[in-house]
Amino acid sequence: MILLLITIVLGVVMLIAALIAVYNKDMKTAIIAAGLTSLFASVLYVLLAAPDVALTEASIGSGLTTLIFFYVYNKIRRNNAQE
Amino acid sequence: MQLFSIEYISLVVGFLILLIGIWGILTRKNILKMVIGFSLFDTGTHIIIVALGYVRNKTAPILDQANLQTNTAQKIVDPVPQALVLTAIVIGLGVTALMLVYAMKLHNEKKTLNIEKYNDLKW
Amino acid sequence: MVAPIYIIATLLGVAFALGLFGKKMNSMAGLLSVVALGFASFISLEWLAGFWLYDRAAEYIYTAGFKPPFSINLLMGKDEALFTSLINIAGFFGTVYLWDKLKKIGSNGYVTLMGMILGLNVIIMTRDLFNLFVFLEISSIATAGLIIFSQNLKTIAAGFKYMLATGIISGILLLGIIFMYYFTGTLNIDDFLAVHSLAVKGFGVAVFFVLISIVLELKPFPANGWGLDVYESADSGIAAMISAGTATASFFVMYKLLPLGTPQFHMVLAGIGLATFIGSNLMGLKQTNPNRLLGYSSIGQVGLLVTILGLSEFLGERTTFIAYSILISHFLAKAGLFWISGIVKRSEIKEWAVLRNNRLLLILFGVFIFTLIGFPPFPSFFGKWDLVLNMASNNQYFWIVGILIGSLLEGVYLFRWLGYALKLDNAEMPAFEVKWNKVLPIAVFGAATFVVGYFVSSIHPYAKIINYIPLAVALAFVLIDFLPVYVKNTLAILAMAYYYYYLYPTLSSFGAVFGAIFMVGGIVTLIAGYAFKGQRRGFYPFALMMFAGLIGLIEAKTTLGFFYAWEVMTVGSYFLIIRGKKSMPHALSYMLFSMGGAYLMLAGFAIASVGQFNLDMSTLSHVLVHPTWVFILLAVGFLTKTASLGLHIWLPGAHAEAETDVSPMVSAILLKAGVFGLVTLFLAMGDQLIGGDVSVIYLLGWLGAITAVMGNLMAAFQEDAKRLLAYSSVGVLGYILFGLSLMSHLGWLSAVSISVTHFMFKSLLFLAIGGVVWRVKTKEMYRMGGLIKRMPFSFFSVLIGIIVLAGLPPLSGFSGKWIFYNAVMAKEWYLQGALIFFSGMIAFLYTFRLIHSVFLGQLKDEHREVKEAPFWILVPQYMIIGVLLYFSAIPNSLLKPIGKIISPYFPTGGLEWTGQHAVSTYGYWNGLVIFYIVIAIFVTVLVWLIINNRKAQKVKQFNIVFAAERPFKPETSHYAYNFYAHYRKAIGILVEPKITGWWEGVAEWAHAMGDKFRKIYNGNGQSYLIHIMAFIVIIYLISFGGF
Amino acid sequence: MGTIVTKILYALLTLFIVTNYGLILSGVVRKIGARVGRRHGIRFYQPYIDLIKNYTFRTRITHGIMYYIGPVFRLTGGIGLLLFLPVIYGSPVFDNFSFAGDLTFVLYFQFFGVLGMALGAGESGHPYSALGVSRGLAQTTAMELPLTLGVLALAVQYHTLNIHEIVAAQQGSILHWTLFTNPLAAIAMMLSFLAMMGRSPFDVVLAPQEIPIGPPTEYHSALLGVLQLNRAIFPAAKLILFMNLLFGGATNWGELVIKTFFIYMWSVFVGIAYPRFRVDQSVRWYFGIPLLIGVAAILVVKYF
Amino acid sequence: MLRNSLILLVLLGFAAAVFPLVHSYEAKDTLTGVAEHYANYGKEEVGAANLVSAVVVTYRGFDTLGEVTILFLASAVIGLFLKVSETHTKDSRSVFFKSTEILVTASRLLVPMIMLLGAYIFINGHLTPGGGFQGGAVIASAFALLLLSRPQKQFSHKLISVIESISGITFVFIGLLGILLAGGFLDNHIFAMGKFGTLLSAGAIPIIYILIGLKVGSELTGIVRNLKESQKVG
Repeated sequence: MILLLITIVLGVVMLIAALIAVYNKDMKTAIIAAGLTSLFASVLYVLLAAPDVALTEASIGSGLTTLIFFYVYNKIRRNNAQE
Repeated sequence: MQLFSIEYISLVVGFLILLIGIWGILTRKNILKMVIGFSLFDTGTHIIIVALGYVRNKTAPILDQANLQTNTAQKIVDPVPQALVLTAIVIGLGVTALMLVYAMKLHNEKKTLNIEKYNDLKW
Repeated sequence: MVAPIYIIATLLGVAFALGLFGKKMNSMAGLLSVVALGFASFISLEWLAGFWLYDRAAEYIYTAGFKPPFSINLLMGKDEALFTSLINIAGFFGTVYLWDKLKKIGSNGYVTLMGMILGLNVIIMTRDLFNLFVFLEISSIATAGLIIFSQNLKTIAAGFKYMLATGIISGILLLGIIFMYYFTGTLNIDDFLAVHSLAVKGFGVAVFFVLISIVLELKPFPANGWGLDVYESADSGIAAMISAGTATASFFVMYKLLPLGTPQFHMVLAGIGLATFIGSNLMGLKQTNPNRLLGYSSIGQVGLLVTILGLSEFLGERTTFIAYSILISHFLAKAGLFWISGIVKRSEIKEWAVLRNNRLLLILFGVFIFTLIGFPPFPSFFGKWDLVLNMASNNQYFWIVGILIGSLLEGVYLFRWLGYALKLDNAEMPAFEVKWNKVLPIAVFGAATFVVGYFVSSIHPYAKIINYIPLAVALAFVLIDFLPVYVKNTLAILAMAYYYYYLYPTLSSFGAVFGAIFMVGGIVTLIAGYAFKGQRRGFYPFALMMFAGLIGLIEAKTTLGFFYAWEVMTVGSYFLIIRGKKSMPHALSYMLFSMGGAYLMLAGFAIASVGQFNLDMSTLSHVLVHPTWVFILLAVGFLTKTASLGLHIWLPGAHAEAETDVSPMVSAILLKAGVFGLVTLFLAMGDQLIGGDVSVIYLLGWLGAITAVMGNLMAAFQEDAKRLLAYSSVGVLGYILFGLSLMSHLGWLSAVSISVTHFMFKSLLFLAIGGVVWRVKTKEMYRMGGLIKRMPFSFFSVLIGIIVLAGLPPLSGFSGKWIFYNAVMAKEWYLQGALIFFSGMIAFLYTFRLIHSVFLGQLKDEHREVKEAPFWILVPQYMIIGVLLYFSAIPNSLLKPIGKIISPYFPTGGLEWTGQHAVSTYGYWNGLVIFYIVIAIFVTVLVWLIINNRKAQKVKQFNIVFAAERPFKPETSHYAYNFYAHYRKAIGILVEPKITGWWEGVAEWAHAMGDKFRKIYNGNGQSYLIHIMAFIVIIYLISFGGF
Repeated sequence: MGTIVTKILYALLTLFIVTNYGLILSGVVRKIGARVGRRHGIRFYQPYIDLIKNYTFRTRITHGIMYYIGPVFRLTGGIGLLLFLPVIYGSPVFDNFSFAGDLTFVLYFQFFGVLGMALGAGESGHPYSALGVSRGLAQTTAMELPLTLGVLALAVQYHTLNIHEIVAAQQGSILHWTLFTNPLAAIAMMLSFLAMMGRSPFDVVLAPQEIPIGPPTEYHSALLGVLQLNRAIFPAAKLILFMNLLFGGATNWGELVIKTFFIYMWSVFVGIAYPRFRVDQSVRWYFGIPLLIGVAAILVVKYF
Repeated sequence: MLRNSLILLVLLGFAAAVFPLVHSYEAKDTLTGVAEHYANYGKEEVGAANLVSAVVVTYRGFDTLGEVTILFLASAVIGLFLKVSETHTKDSRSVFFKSTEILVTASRLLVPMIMLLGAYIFINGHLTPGGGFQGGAVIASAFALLLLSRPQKQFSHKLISVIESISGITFVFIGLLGILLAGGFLDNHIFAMGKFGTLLSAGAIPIIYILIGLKVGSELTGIVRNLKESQKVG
């Protein structure tokens, strides 16, 4: 029963994070929100008895993707600043 | 068909995230926002895949304990979708990385991230 | 046989190994990848040979040592072998083509290229759905990489749009796959095919998602903006790879997964395909950028292939033959065209005239255009033939109309492009530099079109019995094109003479008459070719091709043979006409009308073949379904060639602008092909009734009469001599059509005898006027005048020509008129008869205008020293005059044999001949006596005049009673410009170019439609994605919404 | 062989009679025209004098071969037309060479002369002659349509194109003439007869005031003489043709003279009454009433 | 605004299209079809404790091969895209901010730990959850941390691509060995199956996973490095 509760909470939080990622004006918070959604997703995978997928999602989905996002975002900001 | 079971909720949540992702792609003018939409779209799909593979109150497909090794079909969750989703996540990463690099190069060209500005190829 | 898995292993191994190559060893890396691709092509070709020649069994390849569905398996069957070899060949030659560009980019470039080819190979071979998804993803990332080989704003924007679109498509594909797995528990395609109709609605939707994403991969009409941008911006070599490689592979995936879809989805698929085919060809009309135009055409062709897949249950087992012949033609032609575009590097199709600097590329460009549109001897000709035939046998006329309209639209912009390349001036354009590694692939693909064309025709059941010798001889002349003119001319004449000698015994009835016109006529007009100097490259192959087509018409035993010869003739004549200096627009309208006519004929033959056991010409006489429609379609098809009113606008320009000896060929001989077609049609099908009582032939009779009058009327008001003769041909052809539609012995006797005489006097007139124009360098009649003093021989031949044309008694022209009078009386079509007589009268107008303005009146100053027409142009003229005089003196030498040919078909109402005295039911006529009496009177009067007028003193030009003044300039006193001004005032309104205006209106409308449609692609990547999503939703609603 | 020689002699005899008749006819008609205008008019034998005058000219010029041969064509056309017509019905003597060509042949042979004249005039280089030819040809095409319809109706009515049979069918009383059995065809043909004769409403071709004498402007001396000879024979031949077709032919020369004289007077009367048409006016006129009459004639014959 | 409502309409249509899929879904209570076979016979056929790794590496080994090619292609295309300069230019300031003292010392401690964890993950891929991809990603994150802490430190592009290529070639070679020695391409019976559950069991799976780990790690590091040092290409 407790698992059910946790899934519901996770689901709601993920949806909110996704909406923030799409609607927020500031890019930084949007990227972080996207990273958060995939982080919560990896937690959800653990609940769904899929440890491999959780590990992958955590490391690649939230970790590296967010990292690359920030790299590119900063390069664009720096590029913008130079003009 | 129990409405309130883990896998059904996660399936629905997966679809909702997928739709939010598509909404992000189709409406946001900023290229980076579109790529974010894309990664959401991918995450949503991955959630759905894993949710489809879930078998109620079964354990993970790792046969570390002895008792799991006999007639395991009744004891573990479906490993195939998990294998597929593994590949899908890495593909998602590859595609997203490529799109971001494209976005960067586009920005180099016209110093703007608005997709509507890049309409030289038309008609 | 090397196991197919080694294709993948080598490509992948080399791809990974390329990482080791540093910056300096690029050429080494290049060599390695070319070798790898060559090895891969070798394997797939070896399998292909194995299947098609020794027909081995298909072979499954298991990975991971387990049987499917537990592990991924690959299949190397007959189709897979063909498609993998196509992909590998495209890869191999693509790399050779991009050699220097890849060397600049370095190892990453080779890796991407190898990745793409690997992806496409596995897509074709794999039998596992998720594996298909993974390798589809590989090929899309590789394509994204290939696009940015040349990094500029356009390629990056196009690449980004491509990434977005393929991202969404593969996302939906993944969704579909995973749900299919959830419902069936397996991922193997063969298992899906076995189980595909599961009760659960969800499974249907999952299958729909998979199929729709594959369709989207094929860039269907509304949702293919992203595809077009890729074709336009990418480097041409890459665009060739994408168009040839990816399109082929994704088509094969569609073909593989087709059985999964419900029959209703197949119809939707066919609908999407047809919309894409017609839509993109319509939009192609407005394109000016060559690569974007090729993009539209490529998407259109893929649309056609999708339609064929959609209609597969109608086409049955012929689907593969049709689809593959069209696919291979598309593959070869599109890759070739993109490669040529890569060499020419012009962003404007009008600037392609620069192609003329390299003769080989120009020829190959022409070959690819004709391959694409589906002309013989190329493969897609047979594909389109079978497609229309099979659709007709399932009476699916809607699809036939759609497909034919689409191909006609495609013909419009491709031929316009070819016309630009052949004719626009390329004076100030710098030539492009050509490297061997770019030309080699194009040449190989060009040769391949012929080889595949021959191979396809050898496996087609009815194509085997077509006689290819004349066409082969014509193509052989390409090889000896470097020889001087007189050698080639003699060879051509000998070839024609020998073939006529060889064919003569076999020719029966009308074949003999028209055979004589075509071949003997051909020989006579070819003699005029001796007047030309130098090599005259490109003339003889196409002249002989036209004659090969004409001979083929006579020899055709099957409708396919007839249609094949018809198209060969059109190709040959197109290239002859376009040789003229200002002939580009006219050659284009000629080709479009011919294509329109040919497609009508194709539809007619298709409907005629329904329910028949074979395709023999005799089947036309017992058409089982819609005989009236068959009759009308074929008749209109032939009428486009005989330029009857309404379909005549191409003729004046085409004949007037053609070269001196091409005009007689085209005008006197080619038009008879249409007449021969009508003859066979009328004999085979006889009269047809529309709605029970209106006879089609009666209507054709009226059409013929009106064409005769209007043709001659328009001729009377022309300023250009050759255009005048061209319009007169329209008139005489209308007269012949009327004669044929009388369907009586005398009617046909007059029509066929007039066709023979028309050949003679029209080639006589065209050669004579051609000789004059050759010397005087202008075609405007009012600029000439008084040439009788300088060119007496030409004058005499024109004099004889116009007497025969006008039908004045002593000469043979009158025989046609007299027989005709009796035929009209017998048939009681008096009003049309009167119209034809009125047209005969108008013939006097323009014949006199021609001879007066050119030869009589005042000689212009600049023509005082002009020499007589070249000797070799006069020789055929005087040969014809000799024959004409012979026929005038002894008319029954011409009329009796024709009468004998006609009598089996129209026994009653013939002429009784006693010596040269012909008696018909109404009147009598003795050609010989009249000839002698007239000559006798003429001589006596001449002698009497000479006696009275022997000391006549020759006066100079300006010694005329001109109100006691002496005109100084010949221009003021040569009355020739607007010769029949008063006549034009009276009935000029009849002659306004209303029909030309109407046709231009149609063209304008089509272009406007094209323009409206293409505004969908507004360049915004996001709206393209919206198009894709909307496309999915709409097709879903159509498929499942129960519309 | 004998018959051929006799046939030629008879033909020459017909030719002699008709030439003189033509010359006298044109002289007499001009005299009548003058007398109507209350002038004394020329001597009726004036055409003979003009003919002789032209033949005795000392200065003779030629503009080239075609100019020289043009009148020969013209006269051959005139004589030929005459010789291929059965002049006197029933008499073997005077049906000349009509065994060789029927009505269609005769209709078409008219143009032989016209073309010859046109070519000769063209060679002369004089713009007015070319202008005259273009007017003449334009007008003849317009005139030809009602004529053809009339002839067709006539041929259908008698089921033959053989002039002998047509004339034979009209023997007996006046009521058997085509004029009465097929009035519409007769009217159409008579209207087009006006333009054939080139009298006043349709004489813009020769238009004395505007261009000296139309096509033959440049001709004089012997060449003009040949043309004048033809101008005598050719109209006479046409008169005979119309007489045969519409007015029951002639069994003897007296009947022929009277009938042809009155047919000719028809064009004279109309000529005097109406002013000259421009070419486009005449073309438009011929496409009006005469054409309708011709079509009506055809329909009448076809359906009744 | 009209455009957004149109898009909304399209999305609702898409949702309606997807609804039957969601609607006809209910969780299974036992495994069926292919999964059932993997579950029951996975242990004997492949001998890997972690069934997901068994599926990923052996049963659907071809997919993984494809997967690795994708990453390889992605890094190749990115390399193609960003004209990476070999020589180390002076002014390549850190993309983020001057690395602080804390980051440098923490990274000096953490980086080896993370690398050790990554290595553990892909070495025990067939026993515990995780595998080549996850291990590679963890190692890549270790290097990323290294890049963050010492911006001026320079990685030799050469080394990364060499590792990448060698591991790729060996992977293909092992696949080919599968044909020669065992049942088919990528069959894992070419090496000793070993005792179930121990480190050296399940034939070629651990070796393949190590190779994948190295390859994925180097590729991702390559991508990150390319991003960091890519010149501003005009």
